[in-house]
Amino acid sequence: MSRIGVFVCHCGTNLASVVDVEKVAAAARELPGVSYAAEYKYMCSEPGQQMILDAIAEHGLKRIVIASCSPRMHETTFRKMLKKSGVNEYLLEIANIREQVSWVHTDSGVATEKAVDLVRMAVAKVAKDEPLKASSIPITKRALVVGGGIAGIQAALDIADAGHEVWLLEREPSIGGRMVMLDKTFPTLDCSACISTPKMVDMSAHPNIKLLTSCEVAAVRGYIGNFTVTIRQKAKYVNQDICTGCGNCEEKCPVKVKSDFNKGLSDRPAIYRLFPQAVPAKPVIDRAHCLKLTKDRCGLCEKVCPLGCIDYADEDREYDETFGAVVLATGYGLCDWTAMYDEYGAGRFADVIDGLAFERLVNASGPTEGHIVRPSDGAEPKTVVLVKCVGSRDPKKGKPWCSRACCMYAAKHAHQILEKIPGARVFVFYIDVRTPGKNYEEFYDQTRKDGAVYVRGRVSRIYKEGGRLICQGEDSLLGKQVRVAADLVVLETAMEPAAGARETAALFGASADANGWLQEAHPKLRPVETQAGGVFLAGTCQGPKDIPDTVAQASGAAAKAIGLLNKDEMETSPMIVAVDEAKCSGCGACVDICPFGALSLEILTAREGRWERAERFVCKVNAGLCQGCGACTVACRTGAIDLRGFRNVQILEEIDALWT
Amino acid sequence: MNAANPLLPAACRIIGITDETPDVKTFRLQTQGGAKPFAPMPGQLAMISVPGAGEAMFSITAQGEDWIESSIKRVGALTEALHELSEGDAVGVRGPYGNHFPVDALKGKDLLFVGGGIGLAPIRSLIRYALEHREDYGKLDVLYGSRTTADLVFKEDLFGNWPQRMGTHITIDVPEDGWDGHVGFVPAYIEEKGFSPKGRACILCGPPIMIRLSLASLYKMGFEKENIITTLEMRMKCGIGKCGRCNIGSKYVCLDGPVFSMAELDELPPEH
Amino acid sequence: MMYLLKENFDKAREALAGAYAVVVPDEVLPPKDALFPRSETLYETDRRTGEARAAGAGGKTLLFGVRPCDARAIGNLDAAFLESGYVDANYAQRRENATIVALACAQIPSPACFCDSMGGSPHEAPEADVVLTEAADGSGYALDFQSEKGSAVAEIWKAADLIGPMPAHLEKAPAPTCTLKVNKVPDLAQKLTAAFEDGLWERLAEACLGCGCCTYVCPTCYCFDIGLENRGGTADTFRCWDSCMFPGYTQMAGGHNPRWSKTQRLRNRYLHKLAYFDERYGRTLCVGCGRCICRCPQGLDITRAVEWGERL
Amino acid sequence: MNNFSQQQQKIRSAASRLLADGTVRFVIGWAPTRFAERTTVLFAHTEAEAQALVWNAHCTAALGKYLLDHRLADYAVGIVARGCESRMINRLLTDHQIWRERVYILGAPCPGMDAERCAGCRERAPVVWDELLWDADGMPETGGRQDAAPTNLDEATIADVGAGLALPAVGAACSRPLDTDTSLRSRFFRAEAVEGLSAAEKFSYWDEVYAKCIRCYACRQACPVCSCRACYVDMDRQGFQGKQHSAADNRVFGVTRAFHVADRCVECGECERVCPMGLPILGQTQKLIKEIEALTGEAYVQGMDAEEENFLGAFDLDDKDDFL
Amino acid sequence: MDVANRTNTAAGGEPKILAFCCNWCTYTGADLAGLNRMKYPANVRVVRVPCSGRVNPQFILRAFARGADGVVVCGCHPGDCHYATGNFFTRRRFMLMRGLLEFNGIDPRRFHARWISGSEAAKFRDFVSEVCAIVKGLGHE
Repeated sequence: MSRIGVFVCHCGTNLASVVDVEKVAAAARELPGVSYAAEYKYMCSEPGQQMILDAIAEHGLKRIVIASCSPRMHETTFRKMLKKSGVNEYLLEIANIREQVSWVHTDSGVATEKAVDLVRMAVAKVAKDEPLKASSIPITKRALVVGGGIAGIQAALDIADAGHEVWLLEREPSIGGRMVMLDKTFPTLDCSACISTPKMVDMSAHPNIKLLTSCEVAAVRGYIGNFTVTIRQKAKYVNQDICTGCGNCEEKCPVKVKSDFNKGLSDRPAIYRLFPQAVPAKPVIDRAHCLKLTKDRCGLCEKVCPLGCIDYADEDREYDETFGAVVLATGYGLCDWTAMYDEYGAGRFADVIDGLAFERLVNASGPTEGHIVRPSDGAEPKTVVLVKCVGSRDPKKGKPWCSRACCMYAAKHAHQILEKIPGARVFVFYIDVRTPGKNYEEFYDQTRKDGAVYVRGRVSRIYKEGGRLICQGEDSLLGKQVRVAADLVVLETAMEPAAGARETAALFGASADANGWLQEAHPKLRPVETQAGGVFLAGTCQGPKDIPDTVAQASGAAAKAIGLLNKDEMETSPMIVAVDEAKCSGCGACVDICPFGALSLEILTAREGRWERAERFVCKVNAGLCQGCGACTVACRTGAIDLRGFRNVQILEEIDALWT
Repeated sequence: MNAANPLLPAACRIIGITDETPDVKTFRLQTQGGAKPFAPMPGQLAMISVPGAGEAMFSITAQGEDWIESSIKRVGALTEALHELSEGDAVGVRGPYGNHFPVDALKGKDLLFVGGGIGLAPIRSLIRYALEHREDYGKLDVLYGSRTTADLVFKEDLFGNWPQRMGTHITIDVPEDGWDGHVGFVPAYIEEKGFSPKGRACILCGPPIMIRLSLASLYKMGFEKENIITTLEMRMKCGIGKCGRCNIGSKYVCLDGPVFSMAELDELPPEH
Repeated sequence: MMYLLKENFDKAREALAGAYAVVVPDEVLPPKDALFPRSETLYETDRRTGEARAAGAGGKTLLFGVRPCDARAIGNLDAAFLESGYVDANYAQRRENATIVALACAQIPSPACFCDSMGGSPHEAPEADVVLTEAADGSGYALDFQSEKGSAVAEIWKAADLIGPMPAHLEKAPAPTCTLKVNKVPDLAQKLTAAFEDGLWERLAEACLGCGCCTYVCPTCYCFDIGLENRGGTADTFRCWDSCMFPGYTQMAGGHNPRWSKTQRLRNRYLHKLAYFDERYGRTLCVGCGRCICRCPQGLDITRAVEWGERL
Repeated sequence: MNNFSQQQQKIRSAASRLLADGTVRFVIGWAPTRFAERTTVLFAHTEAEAQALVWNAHCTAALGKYLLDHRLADYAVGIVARGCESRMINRLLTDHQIWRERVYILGAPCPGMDAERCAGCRERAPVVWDELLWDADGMPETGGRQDAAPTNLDEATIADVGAGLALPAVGAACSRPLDTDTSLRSRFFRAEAVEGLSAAEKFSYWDEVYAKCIRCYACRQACPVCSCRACYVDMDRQGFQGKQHSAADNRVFGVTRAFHVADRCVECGECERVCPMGLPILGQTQKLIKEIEALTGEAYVQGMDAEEENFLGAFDLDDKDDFL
Repeated sequence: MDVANRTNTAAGGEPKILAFCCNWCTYTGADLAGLNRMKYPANVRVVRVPCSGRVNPQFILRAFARGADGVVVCGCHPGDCHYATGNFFTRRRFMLMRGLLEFNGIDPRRFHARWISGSEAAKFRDFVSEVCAIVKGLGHE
């Protein structure tokens, strides 16, 4: 006999008014394994709990069934109670005879019969319960932030300010991301660089922050509290410890490459820094274009460097570091409109540019020192067309989503053109104007008052006629075709997840949605967490956002990370899967199922039969990643992988108990 | 044994449980009517069942006026169910099965009992028999080893009852705080003790590796195969030589065993 | 000698249906199922008290048309279950209640038959209560009533006026001979057990799939497992056929398995059939029915072991 | 011209070569038995034994499952592989049961040997091999043996050299006679035969089938997809299935077995071929593949390469769920 | 799986329907039905599982073999799984299993599955009532 105790609750009259609780207790007494059964007014009350504890002591009970309200209500209560007894808190089952019996059925006979059945099922299950023990894992008090844009910077600063060590990893040679490319930010029109570069400097100076540029995540092992991350440091060829950033090398370098940072509107040398205020403010060599590295010629930079920083033999290195929490802030890119919109010239017209290129044009530290000119001939454009929703909200050709920030930066662009080019005319083609932010609608209003002409409709075609760009489209408010002869066309293109974001997230066990945006754990209630414990999301990697939302989310992610890092150790649920390696045939069917990447195949070498060192695959469970859904158990035909607390045999016993 | 149906268990209950080690418990069993289920000879087996969980074969380690005892290690589902039982709980018992230690043939000999881990369980029945029939046997020695002190079974006998009545030599595999007895493996300890094979029989039981090495030691010391006796373990279902699985060649361990001398085992295929 | 006309054959069977549950053996399976069922409840246990109540083991049955080899196999089962050591209660009850009507083989049923090489004969079934042997002219069957149970059958047939004395001019057809001949090997059991460690066992087992086919179709395989099924407050203890070809058969709870390899299991099965049973009960277990050869999906053949033994 | 004889010679020479140069420990193929219309499986360990390998219309047993016996081995194994064997090998590779470099595959395009088992087979030429022994071209698409020449009984004697035995030859086969019609039938012929029945008819159809089942597990043992180290059915303690036999229990086994191979079945038909009771259990697995194809709207053919996605190990966001 | 002989209704009793409900959605929905004092037939017995992905189709076979009159599996709506993707696997498994059951002559009207969220108490009530009505209508075949 298993020495099971059954305790039937009256729940005041909630239960007892419909269910004959005495009959339920009497029936329980007759069940195999049950050595004691009692009923009481309120089991969850202090005296009720004491009664159970006394019965455990008096009758030597080893397993407990409580017939009461839903386990979602008081399972935790009763588990806590059992901690005070000698009975393991997982040798407990609850028969839900309130929510699923007395509250939904009226006939006392039928309800009592069902209650007895539910108790019988619980008794059958509890007899197969195993004692479980929650384990705790120590937490490495260090965070990794992946991505050095404004989201990553903000998250890193917040975590560092809370007193935790942070490593920030950026794949470009400088942090700063997209925000430093911008000229001014809406709706306040403060200088983007002026507000972001001080933060970058704070970063580099912060005692708790270690900055890793030109780095990538190569591999990740472990889980919440202890991620072992393999960091790949790409070769910079410039000794960053010695270099003072004097710039001699950049001046002398004979190579000219189109600057990505300036969207191809200017050139940069092969030894370069991303932009003048780059952090770290030291150049790196672009190995694809350096003459020395590609053709073993030149070597000028080495000659002019006063400190001998140049090291052509530098190589990529990989090393492991452990982190307790991870913030993913991989940011966004702009969609490649040239591949989607042949009707806009597909890149054949130099004067059709995207929004970021315009930001560089209008930026005082940009290639034109802030003069808005046509890339084709350097002339000042008099008529500018801004086209919104290029790639956004266009499931057929582009992306289905709204990129959120375009309405506002288009208004800002219009404002800047009107301000900088006297007499300029600005036409904005739009589908809708969405301005849901503080002071946004006011800004948009002002732009229109300043003279921007808003045309509702998509531009259907852009073509050249007499040196000008003709934008043709339908004004859907007028209901007729319109044409604008423009000197410059700015396409406000869609944001899309940064290249490689999905793959990087996958390394950490986080997933991306169908569109490639990283998936939050819950769209409403857990917006900065991911399915992977200890991995948080900041900024546009999760979906299109403007700067204030990005910064707010970054602080949110940081708060989550700080909360985790403040703990010394973490308790993990013991109700997770376990593998019986003797039975596991290593087929890997379970591995495919796990949404958390908690399962993997490893080679086991052991003596077996006549083979001294037989190699075979077995499944290993990463206890830190398993969340206990049990979906894998069904894939395992052998039953080698089973879910503790809901093992096959427990559920089967429950089923059997109903029909005997 | 139910004469009409040897597969039918007698309804019994547990009248005492002793925790021997973290995974070994000794169960004292009695019929529901308060009688001894049967009177086994030392070395014989009993099929013990847990109602609703199944049955398995165990050696009987001791018996009294109105009880038998079996010491059971937790290794599988059935033994797990057994370990969960409490005093007063119902079990089924059938038996006794198998042959027994050759108590008559051993008369007049010195006896050396060598056990390892739970292997002392079957031997204990013979030790108790020999102590009860003390005048029939010569010098008695027990040499017993386990991994740690926590794994020593029958501590009451090992440290209480036996030392006064026979040579008692206990060893553990690795040193341990608070243990001032012998440390080392059983085979080495046998050699160290240098028991003379003359007029002495050795009763040996324990894990396979210990048996193998102990045999080597005993042979080296000059023990004859006829004078080394062991008990075998096989998967059993019926206990009455029908179901087939416990055969070694044409012998059934449940009928012709579990007690064999090394000389007898030499005659059988090496399949145990 | 009594005689049954061929045209009365079916009537003869039907006439027995009142007094017995008549079982006509399946064309694939041997008739052992009727005496030693695939699955039978041994006893029921009250899960609270541990009280066990034996389950019954059937009423009067009659096995109609048993092949002589299978009748001989029943003799072997009797030896194992009844005649040596403990008496198996369920088998004893079913056997006591069973009447065996054998049908001597007029033709050899299968090219894999080799009963006459194993000491049997297609025409002899001393273990049967009644033996039907075809007359030389094929008109009917000569009847041998070999026991009291057989006489009871004779009474029923007489009462139904189905049988009469065998006409003087008729005689039993001569026994056919099996096409598959296996030489009688003196001391086969000793030779094979002596070759226990020979590498050839492994070669014999290579093609074995490890399915239990041969054991389930064998008229003399009687290994069983005992299991349990809970039904609420009671637990049914049942036994069912088991197969020594399955690794789980000898797998112990602690993990050790004395016959972990396919080779060991095949060797044990062959030796049980050809040596071990003989050593214990004084008769060769294999009766040469040929079923295991026919039904083995991979073409394994136990007579290869016999032939091999011949050359040892 | 006797294609079988020529092809048999190719098998023998290739096997001899592999054994001679030590590429493999042995080559798995077929050998004759003492029954003219039956073959057995031979593990040829020597060149002499390789000369005992045969290739004829009675080579019905599939060989792929034997690789599992050697899955832990550190040596390479040679195997004659037809379409079905090659798909078994891919299946075992997908399930991480064998190492590709330890299997040397002698590809043997096959005309279809067994009317029952091969009737629905579309892949009679191997899909993976190390060496293709003869061209698959000219294989009749609709199946049908080119020549069903009985095994030369002299070869039986040679084969037994391998096992150290010499057996006198007797009679023909004693198992069910080979159906000579191996023409191609519908891929799901067995399932379709049942689908037309009413629910009650289906129930009694399977009741009859499973009343005969003796739970010998030959279907499982022969199945290349059943590669579990321990079968659920052998672990009665675990609770999914007890060991008692009854039509109902046997049916649970039958349905469970089918479901366990559901999305991985390579349609070799071995389960049905080896059944000693001759039960038409191929219908169960055929039905599942048919269902998968109906649900996805795409062809579902397993064993075509070694890195396959299993239907039950994946999902589409817009999978059908018309009864959910 | 011997539905014809073993079902409860066959013995003249009320049918029993076994329901596997995932902890996060349907079980919560069922609790909510209770909280709202909705009424539905008492024939259903709920087995709580963490996720519908935990429900092994063999459980369904077992229930039918033991004599269940009906079996239902309920979980979160696709995309709402607490464990992200568990119910996507549930969906494939049971779409397949249903076909196999039907092929084996088990009346598909005895086996149902439904996505029911934690807030869909009424849907739970309606679904349970509907299945009860269907199963009662089937009675003893």
